[in-house]
Order: sequence, then structure tokens, then C-alpha cells
Amino acid sequence: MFDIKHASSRRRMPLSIGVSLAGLMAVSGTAIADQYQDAAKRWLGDEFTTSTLTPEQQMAEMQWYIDAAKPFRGMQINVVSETLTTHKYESEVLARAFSEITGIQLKHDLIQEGDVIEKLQTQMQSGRNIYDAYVNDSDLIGTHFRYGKVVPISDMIEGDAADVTSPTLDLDDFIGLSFTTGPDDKVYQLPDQQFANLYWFRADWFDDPDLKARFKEKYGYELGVPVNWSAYEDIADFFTNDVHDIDGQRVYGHMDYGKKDPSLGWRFTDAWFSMAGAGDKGIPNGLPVDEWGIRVEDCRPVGSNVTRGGATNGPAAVFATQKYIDWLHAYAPPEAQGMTFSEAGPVPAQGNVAQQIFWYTAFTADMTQPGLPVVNEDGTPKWRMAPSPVGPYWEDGMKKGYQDVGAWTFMKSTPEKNRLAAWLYAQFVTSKTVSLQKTLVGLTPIRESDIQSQAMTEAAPKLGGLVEFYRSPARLQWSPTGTNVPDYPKLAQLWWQYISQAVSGETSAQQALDGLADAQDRMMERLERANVQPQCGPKLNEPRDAQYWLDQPGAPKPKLDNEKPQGKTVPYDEMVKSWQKS
Amino acid sequence: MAEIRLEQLAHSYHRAPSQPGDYALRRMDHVWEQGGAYALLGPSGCGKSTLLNIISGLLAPSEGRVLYDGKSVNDLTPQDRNIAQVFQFPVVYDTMTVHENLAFPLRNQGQSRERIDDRVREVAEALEIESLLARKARNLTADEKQKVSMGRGLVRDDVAAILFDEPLTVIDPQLKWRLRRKLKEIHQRFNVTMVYVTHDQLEASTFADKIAVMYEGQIVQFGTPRELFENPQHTFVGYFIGSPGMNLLDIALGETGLEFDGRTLAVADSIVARLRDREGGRLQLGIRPEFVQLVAPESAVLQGYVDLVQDQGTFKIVDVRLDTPSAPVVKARLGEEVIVPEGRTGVHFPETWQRFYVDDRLVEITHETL
Amino acid sequence: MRLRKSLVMLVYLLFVLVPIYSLVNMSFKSNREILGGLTLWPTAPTLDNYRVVFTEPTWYTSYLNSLSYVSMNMLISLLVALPAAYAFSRYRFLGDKHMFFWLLTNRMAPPAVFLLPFFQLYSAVGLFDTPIAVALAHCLFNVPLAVWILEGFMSSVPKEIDETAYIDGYTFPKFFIRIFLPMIRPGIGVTAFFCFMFSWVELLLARTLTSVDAKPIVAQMTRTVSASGIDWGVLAAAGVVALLPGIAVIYFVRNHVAKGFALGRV
Amino acid sequence: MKPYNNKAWWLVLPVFVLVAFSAIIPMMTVVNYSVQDIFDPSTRYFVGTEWYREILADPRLHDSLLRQFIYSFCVLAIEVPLGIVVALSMPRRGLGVPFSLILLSLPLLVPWNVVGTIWQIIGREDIGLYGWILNSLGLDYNYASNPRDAWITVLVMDVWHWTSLVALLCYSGLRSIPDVYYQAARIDRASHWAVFRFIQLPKLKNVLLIAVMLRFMDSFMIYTEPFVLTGGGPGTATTFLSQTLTQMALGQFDLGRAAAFSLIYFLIILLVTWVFYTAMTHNDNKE
Amino acid sequence: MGWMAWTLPTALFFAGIALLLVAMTVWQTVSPGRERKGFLPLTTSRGDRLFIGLLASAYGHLLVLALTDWPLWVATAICATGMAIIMKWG
Repeated sequence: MFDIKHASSRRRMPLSIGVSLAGLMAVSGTAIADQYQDAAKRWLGDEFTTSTLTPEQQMAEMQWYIDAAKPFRGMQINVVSETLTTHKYESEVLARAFSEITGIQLKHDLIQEGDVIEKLQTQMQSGRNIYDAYVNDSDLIGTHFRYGKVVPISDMIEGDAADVTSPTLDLDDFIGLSFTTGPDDKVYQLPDQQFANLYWFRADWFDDPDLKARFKEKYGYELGVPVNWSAYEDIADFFTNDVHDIDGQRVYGHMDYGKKDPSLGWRFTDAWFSMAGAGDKGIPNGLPVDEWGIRVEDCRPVGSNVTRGGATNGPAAVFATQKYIDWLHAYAPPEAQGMTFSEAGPVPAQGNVAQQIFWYTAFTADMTQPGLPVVNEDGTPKWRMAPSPVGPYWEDGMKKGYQDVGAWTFMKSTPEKNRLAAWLYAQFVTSKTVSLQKTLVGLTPIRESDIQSQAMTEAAPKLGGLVEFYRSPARLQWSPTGTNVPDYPKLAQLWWQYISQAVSGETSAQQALDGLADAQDRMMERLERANVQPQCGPKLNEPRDAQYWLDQPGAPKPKLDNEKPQGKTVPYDEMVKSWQKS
Repeated sequence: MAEIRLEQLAHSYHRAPSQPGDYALRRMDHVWEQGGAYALLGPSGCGKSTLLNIISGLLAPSEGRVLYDGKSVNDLTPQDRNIAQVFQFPVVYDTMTVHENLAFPLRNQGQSRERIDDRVREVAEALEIESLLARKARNLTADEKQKVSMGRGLVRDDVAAILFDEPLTVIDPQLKWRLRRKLKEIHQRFNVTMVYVTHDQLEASTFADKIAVMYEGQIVQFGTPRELFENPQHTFVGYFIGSPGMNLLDIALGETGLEFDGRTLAVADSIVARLRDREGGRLQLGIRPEFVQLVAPESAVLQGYVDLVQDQGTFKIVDVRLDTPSAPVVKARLGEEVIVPEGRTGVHFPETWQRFYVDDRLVEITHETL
Repeated sequence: MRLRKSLVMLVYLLFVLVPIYSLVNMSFKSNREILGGLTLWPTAPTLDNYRVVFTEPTWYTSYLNSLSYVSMNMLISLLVALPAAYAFSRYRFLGDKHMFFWLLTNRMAPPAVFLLPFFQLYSAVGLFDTPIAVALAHCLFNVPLAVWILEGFMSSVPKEIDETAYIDGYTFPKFFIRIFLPMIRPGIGVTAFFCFMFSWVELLLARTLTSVDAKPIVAQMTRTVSASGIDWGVLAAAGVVALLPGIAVIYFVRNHVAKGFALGRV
Repeated sequence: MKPYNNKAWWLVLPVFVLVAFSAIIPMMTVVNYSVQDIFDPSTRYFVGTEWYREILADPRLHDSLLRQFIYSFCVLAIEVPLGIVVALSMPRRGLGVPFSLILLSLPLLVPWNVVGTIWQIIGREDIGLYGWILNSLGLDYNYASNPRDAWITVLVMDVWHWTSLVALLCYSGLRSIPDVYYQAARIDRASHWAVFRFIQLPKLKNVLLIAVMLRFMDSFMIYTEPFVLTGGGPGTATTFLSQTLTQMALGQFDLGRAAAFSLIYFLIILLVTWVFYTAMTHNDNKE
Repeated sequence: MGWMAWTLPTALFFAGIALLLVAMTVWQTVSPGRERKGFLPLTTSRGDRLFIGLLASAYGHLLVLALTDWPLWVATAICATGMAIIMKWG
């Protein structure tokens, strides 16, 4: 259950309502407040009390919305996003606030992520309007900028939406803007919510002197936050097989999921290979070969098979896949093999998992609820988040993990007036007036100003490292799928099909990835043949001997002789300090 | 082969019947003698089928007993009663051939193949369906199917009785006649008790030796067709049997004798005296149209004018509207040769054919001439 | 014999009920309890899941949307299927068998690919996101089924009944409504139920042809799956509530389904 | 023999118009898709029979097809006899009738994604009743990792979900047998078996034809429930045709290829159904 | 109708099917055919034979596509012949 009680149990700003009303009267002058201003006052007084803006600034911002929305009043606007605490807050609170303040009848629909993509694809392929705006992950940036079916928001701001773009939008304040920017330097989407994948572990167990001693004795180094996969593997083995149970409860040193499901593909396309170090250096995504193993030359994808210079089936990718399978079978709870991403997410909260290499910070809110086995009496978590360990192929300068930016996307096939009205809403739900409140509810920060706010500092101790992570510049090492991927929906679907065969042992990891790489190249070949992508469309390399590409510097990297170097860990506190330093 | 006796039999579909109307069958005693061919005649909903199903055992009566040859069979299932029944709509086993259909009851008894074959041929020959024996029953016409249904009833020669529940409803008129003849022949040949339910008097009288007429859950008369025609024991019988039915006129006993609409009828004093002895309410005079005579207006007590003449070929039916206060219509059935008067006419009821009913029941009167 | 029958029935019903019970059980539990371990009944029963389903407008309106298109579909299917089934069961006409089989083929097309054309078609005629669009689209598989089931039942009514009725002077419409329909009541009952059932649980078409205003319950349910876990409790509660209209329908048609027919007098 | 009367077309016309609207236009569109590489209506690339060749040569699809046939066969072999037995065991009158009818129809009314969810939970060894019982009995049951367990679970789920459909159809079919048939059989001293064999079964033929064909078509196109339960795994153990198709059409929006696949799929169902249908109705036309 | 993604070959194909159906209807009206038994193991009417022929042709084409590298018109030619045989003697 997602609870939006946060909204009502919010901390009040020190300013009293009386003060805010006074300020507001000053703003509106002598004019008799109309119903929209009344609504704005009411919402500012009741709901949006935690903000980086002063109440006067908030009211001024709202006044701009009231004025800008005039031509759109009475319109019925439908927007859609996936189900997520943040979006639920938008759908139930912000959409109502927006409708009352602007007079635009706005419905914010929530559906499953896969269904959002399906609706988006349906609109892209049919040219008929379904929703007036979509919140869709910036993973599709490569798709959007190539197909030309999306109106880049930078074009909108300068073009037809110039009059309805808030002067207080402050685009540079968005921390995920680089993820929604195409190679042509246009901003395609407006970030709305953002979360990362980090390493998660039970700090209380890791601090246990008895366990520490036993670990040290067996492996010769301290139990701590693993820096590399070797250490992660050792710790997983230690908890699953050596510790076995704590207080009579069976514990595991690893948690993952393995059901044949689209989300099985996400695990890999999101970050697994990048953590292993399969791609090239580069932030936000490796160049010329990204974490998917797709090589681009002059912004054109040229292949993902090693024989074409890609790395989807390179030694690093095979190694990573093999590790995933081995660990799932050897260290994770048996039912994990039947779980999807959504099912596996809450499992660590049940208190029998020691660490997880790859954990979505979107779960933070659910993992800090009082009464959970992983939360202390005083409401602070027993767990912490930290940077994920990296594999043997990883080098400095590469991305470290995944960060998802759900962002507002506007289609060319949407009628202009609807699109502009939806654009107003998109700005509203990310405006400084509401975004801090929204962040505290959903814990998916998007604005630098929110992250640095006092309210976040106060919340930090209960969030297990989330605030520290977002305040550190290191967060840029976490990024979503980048612009190398020319058609995210078509290509991403291939992954889970092939990976699942390797999971069940029907094929080897190498065979599965060979199949995947070929399927990816085949798909890109079709894009090339049909010439559907006017800019930066794929143009495949001729296949040649794999060795040629392995011999070149960068990805695809040749197989390492030793894929399991010495395990290495750092104490959590030092790690946090290094974050703050960098 | 058995005599079937109904003792104090009554049936109601209600759980707790409280008034006569709740009963589908009112209390009755009745005997079907061994080897007889009987018809059970009555309008729809009078309880004929209920009675039949009680006899065959498909339905358990709520009161009374059914006796076969003096033994109660109330607790026996239809199969143990050893009875055959033919239903209103043909019931054939679609997937079997006609031969298999006919053989089915015998096979279930475990009879030998030769015997089965013999019987099947015999019955098929009697029903004239020998040529159909090899065909699948599904593809037969309705009347062929019904013949097969009947055949299954006839094929067992050891049955206590064969019951027919309006078996000819679905059959074309011409065929009906032939099939009835057939049944009659079969009855004579096999000498088995047959009870034949129908609402068609013609069917009943061609088939049966004796007819039981049912009305509102009761057998109101049991007799030969001639008895039913000449001496209806109940106004219903008078009305139901015959074409058209009996003329029934409401009469009253006045000072001077029998009065009809204020006119005194010429009736023998003995009859008036007999009627005066009777208690009860409604008094009716019944006369069959066949016996109504049209005479010169001045020579009759009752006069009227001819309203309608229907020429039926061999006879005419004449509607005479009497000029009495209630202006009832009297039907007369006249021979082809009789000249129907136009306009006014007198109506005469010969005394020997006058029947008197008190509350629908016949008052027995002995006519010297009868 | 009777005892053995009851026993078979009992065992089968048990088999049917155990999963249903686990669904109901789940709907009264919190997610924490559901995932915490196996409990045969809720240790801390909660109505929160039902509160969500009954108080959030998106949930209960989606129920109403589903109900509206399902009942429309049921009505349309029966209305057009009854005469057609009669025609197929009683007459031969040019192309009858092929027509009948062609109707059946409409259930054979795997729906996934047809969704985009469907979407295009209904958008083109301006019906996108309306209940009637879904009702019409569901006719694609319900009408053939209805025709088919009804034809089966009508064929098992002897033709002699029609003939007798015509001989007795009934006109076709009077005969059809007064005599024929009552005779195939089990068929109509079971058809109505199946139309309801297939339309009620259909997901792909219903989801594709709607977005916000006519969103069906089955589509609404998918939102219990999110990036931060599955809301098992609400999903179970919604599933339990989704059973109720169907139970109502089967309760109303039970007499028809259970009504045997006696070939009585016409 | 039925009378020949072309006026009967007027009775069929509404159905024809209604279904043709929803059937023919999309079908034509899908055929059009199948010879092109479709990206959107304006961007398409004619490929002729390429998709057909590719799909017919794909060994993974051959495996899925074989799996699909085995699955449908198992479904029919279990559900049809079981459904008949259940229908015969239904009470004929009294309170038991509505009671059994309602209970029996419950599985049919559960939305398909919830069906998958129920079985997903109930088969789990840690929180599900069946999984827990089986593992307590010492059987190493895990539908998520063991292909055999996955198959059994998917099959049992299907039996649970759909046997009621067969049973309800048969039950209503049994109810539509006029009482006189049973009466005649009693009078003819037919045994229970003979009543079933010669009265019930022949009269059930119509509904059984429907039940068999429906179950064949639906099981051949099954998607949602096994997808939720196993996702087609482990590996490809429970990957049926429609999962591949749906992933192609809705996941990848690879419409051209999916269209060709779907047409081949349709042809397979069409042929099998036609053979079934012809075989089961052929006797009617014969003498 | 742009969304129906028409191509010339498919348009011709459908036109052909439509014409065939019209022709069969006209033929049946002008000179009604009756059911008969040919080399096919069941009694067929003209319409049945057309359906069987079309289904067989569809499978014929698929077979050629699956097993050979022949151009499609070869398959079409074979199927047309087969169709004629089925219509005449089936």
C-alpha cells in the first residue's frame, strides 16, 4: 500500500499561515480574489507548506499559472504515468490542485509501466492522440530523438510554448537534465521523478563484531561495503552458507529475481553490464560502446555483436551474466527465481537479506515504515545504501549504475492546444512551489534546490543514505539508458527472452548473448533498411573477425585471465566521507 | 397382462393441498380390465397425462393406490412394473438404428439375439417400418420416429399394459387414421391392455372399446362411444363429445312445469315429478343437435329464426336464434336432403332425446321408447 | 450412486474453492502479512484494501465502466444472436454452413496483432475511449459464441414443435417469443452468462480501446504493479469485488440454466 | 432435412454486419502489415514474404508450436471428461443447484491476471498453501525453477480455471434433455451407462462440440495466466505461441513480423478447428 | 484508410477473394450445385471445395516458403492447379 499520509503529516514551515496570507494580499493587490486565487491560497495554506520558495514567491508562481491557464480553462486534459508513490501523489493531490487553480480539467491516469510504453507506442505508430502527455523514462531518449515524433521541450520553450513557459521553471535546477538531452543538445523531456540503483546492505549485521570476526577469519579482510564483485560474492557466500541463520531466521547473502518477465531484461539493460564494466568510459553513457554493448559511430549505431564492434556478447557481458545466474542459484532465497522486479523489491524489507547489489531507491519510502524488521524503534533504518560494487572489467570514468528519470514527454500527434495545457501541468508538478513537498512524499528528487534544502537535511537520518547520495556529485555516475539505443522498446524486449534461457540452463550464457546480439543487430538492420530514423539512424558495420575488435582499445574488452581479483571492502563511514569529498 | 385398478387415487403437485383446485387428480376409483383397449379422453390440463404417469410409475401418487392384478405397485419403479409407454413426442435414441431402437428394451432384459430379431421383425412388420430397420433413427421423419417409439412399446410381449400419451399429435391427419387402425389391429393380435390418452374424440372412439372422459381431475364418465354419445352423464361429456356438442338450455321448474325463458315446455309429467324430487341448483336441458327438429313455427313452443347455415357436405349445421328474452342459439344437425327453412322456424325437441342435468349431472329417466 | 455423485461434486468444489479462498484471505491481509509467511486466515484482518477499492474514484468508476460495456455487450449479443441462431438451426440458405463457420473463425485470431487495427478503426469512427466501443469489439468473439451455443440448444428442440405451433396458428414472432424462447431457457441463460463472463475478464481489447474515461476494471488492476512492488492486497480485494457482478448474473440466470424442459403441449 | 429458404438471411444479417465490421477491416489490415516492415502508417517498407520465411524457419517457434499442441491436448484430455463428470454430478433440484452453479462459475469470473496471481502465490513454497504442502510432504516442488513443476502448475491452473466452463455447458445441455427421454429410458429398463451412452452423450454432442472447440481455441491462444504465473519460463519450458506473439506485437511493436506470425498461427487454429468441426458434425450430414 | 497500410499486392489479393466470392454466389444462384462425393473423403458442396482449396493453397504457399527457395509465383501456380483439381474432382 502506498500511503500519501506523508502529505498530511508534513512538517510545517516556520512561517505561519497569517504571514503567508498577508504576503499574498500584497501580491494580488486590491483585486478581489477570484475562485482560482482562492483555490491557490487554500492549497498553499493546506498542502504546499514545505517549499524552497517563500509563500509570497509561491503565490506569485501560482498567479502566473492562473493567468497563463486562462485560454485553456474548461479543457479536459489527460496525462498518464506509471504507478509510483510520486505519481500517485501527483494524480491524487497535484492534479486536483492544478484543476482547481487553473480551471483546466486534468486527469492524471496511472497505469503499469509497460502499459505506458504500450500506449505511447500506439500513439507513435497510429498518429492518433491517446494522452496529451506522458511521463516516460528517459531510457527512450535515443528513440525519441531519432524518430522525431516527440516535441523537444527546448523547442517548445522557444516556440509555441513561449507564452506558457513559467519564468520560474529554472531548467538548470533539474539534476537529471543531461539524461533527457539528445546528442543534438536539445532537451527532449522534462524530468518529473528520479531514482537510482544502489547497493543495499544491513548495516546492523555488518557492524556485528562476531560476524566481522568470522568474516575476517575466513577471507582475510574486513566485512564492509564491497567495492568489487569479488567482495560481494564472498559476503553473499558468507551470509548464505556460513552465517545461515540469525536469531533463528534463515538469512541470505544475496537477493535478486529470475522470473521470465520483461523486468528480467531491465536488470541487464539498466546497469548490470555497466557495473561489470562491459562498456566504454563516458558519462552519462559509455562511448563509443554503451552498457548495452551497442557501438555508435557519429551518433549512428553500428552494431552490438562483437563481430561488428559491439559488446553485447563480449567476454565482460558473458562474465556478468554468468555471475548473475550463479549468484541467483547459489545465494538467493529459492523463491527469488520465480519473482519479478516488483515482487523482489520489497523482499529485503522482510529482514532476512544481508545485502543486495542492485536496489532501487524508489523503495526507500516503503523500507522506512515503522514496524518493519529492518527499521529501528526510533524510526532510523537498520540498513544503508551505498555505491554498488563494480566488476573486474570496470574502469574509472565509467558509469557505475542506473538512475531512472521519469520525464514529461509531448508528442507531435497531440493537438497543440492540449499539448500546451499539458505542458502547464508538467511545469506545475515540477515547480518549486510543489516539488519539495512531492519529493518528501515520494523520495524521488529532481531539483538541486530541493536536495540542498533544510527539509531534506532533517529527513536524511531516516533515509539510509539517500540524501547523502543525491548531495554528492558522484550521483552523475548513475545514469539511464543513453542515446546509443535507437529503439528502446523494440530492443529491450529481446533481452529477457534470451537471458531467461541462460537462467534456466537451456543455453549457456555465451549462447544466449550471441543470440541476443544477433537479434539486436537484426533489428537495427531493419531500422537501417526501412530508413525510418531521419537522424542518427543505425548504419551497421560489416561483421568481421571478433578478435579484430577485441584487440582494439576499449570495449569490447578481451577476456581477463583473472576474473576474480582480491575482494575489497570499505567501512561505510569512509565511503560516505568520500562521497562528500568528491 | 394385467388388470389395473385405481383405489382412492388422488394426486396433487402441491406440497400441502388444501382445496379441490389444488388437486390435479381428484379422488377416484377405477378399473381397467385385462386386455381391454381404453381411451382416456379429455381437454388439455384435465389430468390425463398425470394419471397415465401414475399408472406407469413415473409419478408417485400423493394419495391412494395403484393395483396390478390386485397387488399394489405403488412402491415399484416403472421398470419393475413392466409396462410400456409411448409419449406425445417421439422419443428415439438418435444414435441407434431403428432396429437397435426396437431391440433396446429387449436387450436391456437380456433376451437372446434370435428372439430379439424375431420380435423386432414382427413389430416392424406390424408398423410397416421394415424398410427403415437399418437406418439411423435421427434422420427419420416425425411420424416414422413416432412409429419407432410405438414399436419400442409394443416389442415387449410380456408387458402389463401399454400406455399411449397422445401419440399421434405430431402426425399428419391421413397417417393418423392409418396408425390408429394399426394400433387396433395390434391390440387384437397381441391382446394386451392398452390405455390411450387423447383429446380427440374421433381418435378415442376409433381406437377404444371403452372411453373414460376426464374433466377437472375426475373421470366423469366411463363407457362405450355410443353411451357417451347418447347418454352423457355429465354436461361436459355432452359438450365435449359430438360435433357440434350438445345444446344445453338453462331451465327452471315453475308452477306449470318446466319453464324455459318464461315459456312452458311440453314435458311428460313423470319427468317433471322426477325433477321435482331432485335437490340442487342449476337445472339444464340437453339435446344433441342431431335430434333437434325444425318444424313450422306455429306448431312449436319455441320459435326463432335461422341465423347461420354451415354446409358440411353430408350434413348441415343450422344455428337457430330463439326469440326468447335471452335469445340463445340452438344448433341443429340436419341431413343433406332436409330443406332448411328460411327466416322463422319452430324448434322441436323429441322427448326421448331430452336429457336433464342437475348441477351438470344427468338425471336418470327411463323412457319407455328407448 | 447419489452419494458417489455428491462426493465427486464436493471434492471438485473443494478444488475450486481453495484458490478462491486464498484470494479472499489475501484481500483481508496487509501486504506485509501476505509476504511474511503462510497464514491460513488473516491474523490481523484489515479492510484497508477494500477501502481503497471502494473509496478511490478511479477504482469504483472502472467497475462501473466495465459493468456498462459488459451489459451492453450482453444485450447486443443476445439480440442479434437469437434470430441468427434460429435461422441456422431451422433453415438452409445460400452459404449457411460457410457463414456459420466463418463466425466461429472470429474467435480464432490471436488478438495481440489485431489491437492496433482495432484501435485505429474505433478511433476513426470516433468511439475510442467509450464503453460502446468495447461492447462492440467484444461482440467479435461473443456474438459467434452466442450464435453457436444458441444454435446448439435450438437444434435440440424438435422441429415438430415449430410445426405444431404454426398449425395451431401462431405467427412467427409470437411463436418465437411465447413458445420457442421459453423452451431454450437453459441455452439463453448459459449464453448470457458466457457473454458476461468473456466480456468481463477480457483484458487486451478493453485496455486498448480505452484510456481514461472508459477504463475497465481489468486495466485498473494492472496499476497495482509498480516500480516499488506489487500491491497484493488491493489486487486481491479488487479481484474479490470483480467476482461479485458475475455471481449476481449467475444467480439471476440460475433458474434458466437449471430449468430442464419438458416437451409439453404447445 | 431443413427447408431451403434464402429469406433466413434476413435473420442472420445483423450478426453478419456487426461481426464483419469488427472482423474484416482489422483482418485486412493485418494481412497488409504482414508483407511490410511497419514502423508507422507513413513509414513502412515492403518486404514481401520475408517475415513468413523467417517465422517458418525459426526453430524456437517450432518448439513453441509443439509445446502448444501438447498443452492443448492435455487440456482437452483432462477438462472435457472431468467437466462431463462434474456436470453429471450436479444436483438436479433443490438449494444445491444455485449453490453449486455459483461456486462452479467462480473461477470463470476471476480476471485472468488475478488467476495467474492466485496460483503464483498458492504455489510458492514460503507463502502459498499448495507449495507449502508439497514441500512439507518432502517433494522438491518449485514451479519457478523446475520445468516439470512449472508445466504441472500451469496445467492444474488451467484445469481449475476452465473445467467449470465445460461443466456448465454440459450441465445446461443435460438440462435441455426433455424429461420424457429419461422416462422412456426407465420404461425401457436402460442402465445408467446406457442412459449416458445413448441419451445424454448424443444430446450433449452440440454443447460438447462447443466445449471442445472453445477449449481448444482458447488453450491454443492462452496468454495471460501462464504469463503471470511463469512468464513462459523457466527458460522456454512454458513459452507458448501467444507469448512470443504478444511480446512481438505489444512489447516490440514489431507489427509486420507479428502480423505474419499471427496469420500463420490463425491458419493452424483454423485447420485444426475445421478438422474437428467437420469430423464432429459430419455424421449429421450423412444419411 | 491510410492506417490500413495498403499495398498493391494485398489489394489485389483481397480483390481476388472478393471477386471469387461474388462469382461463387452468382454461379450458385444461376445454376445451383449439389453436394457430391469426389476424391476428398467427405461429401462437399461447391463452397466447401472452394474453402478446402483456399485453405490448401494457404498451406501450400507456407510449405513452399518454409522448405524451398522457389519464388512465390511457383507456389501460386501449383496451388492454382491444385485448386482447379479440387473444384473439378474433389
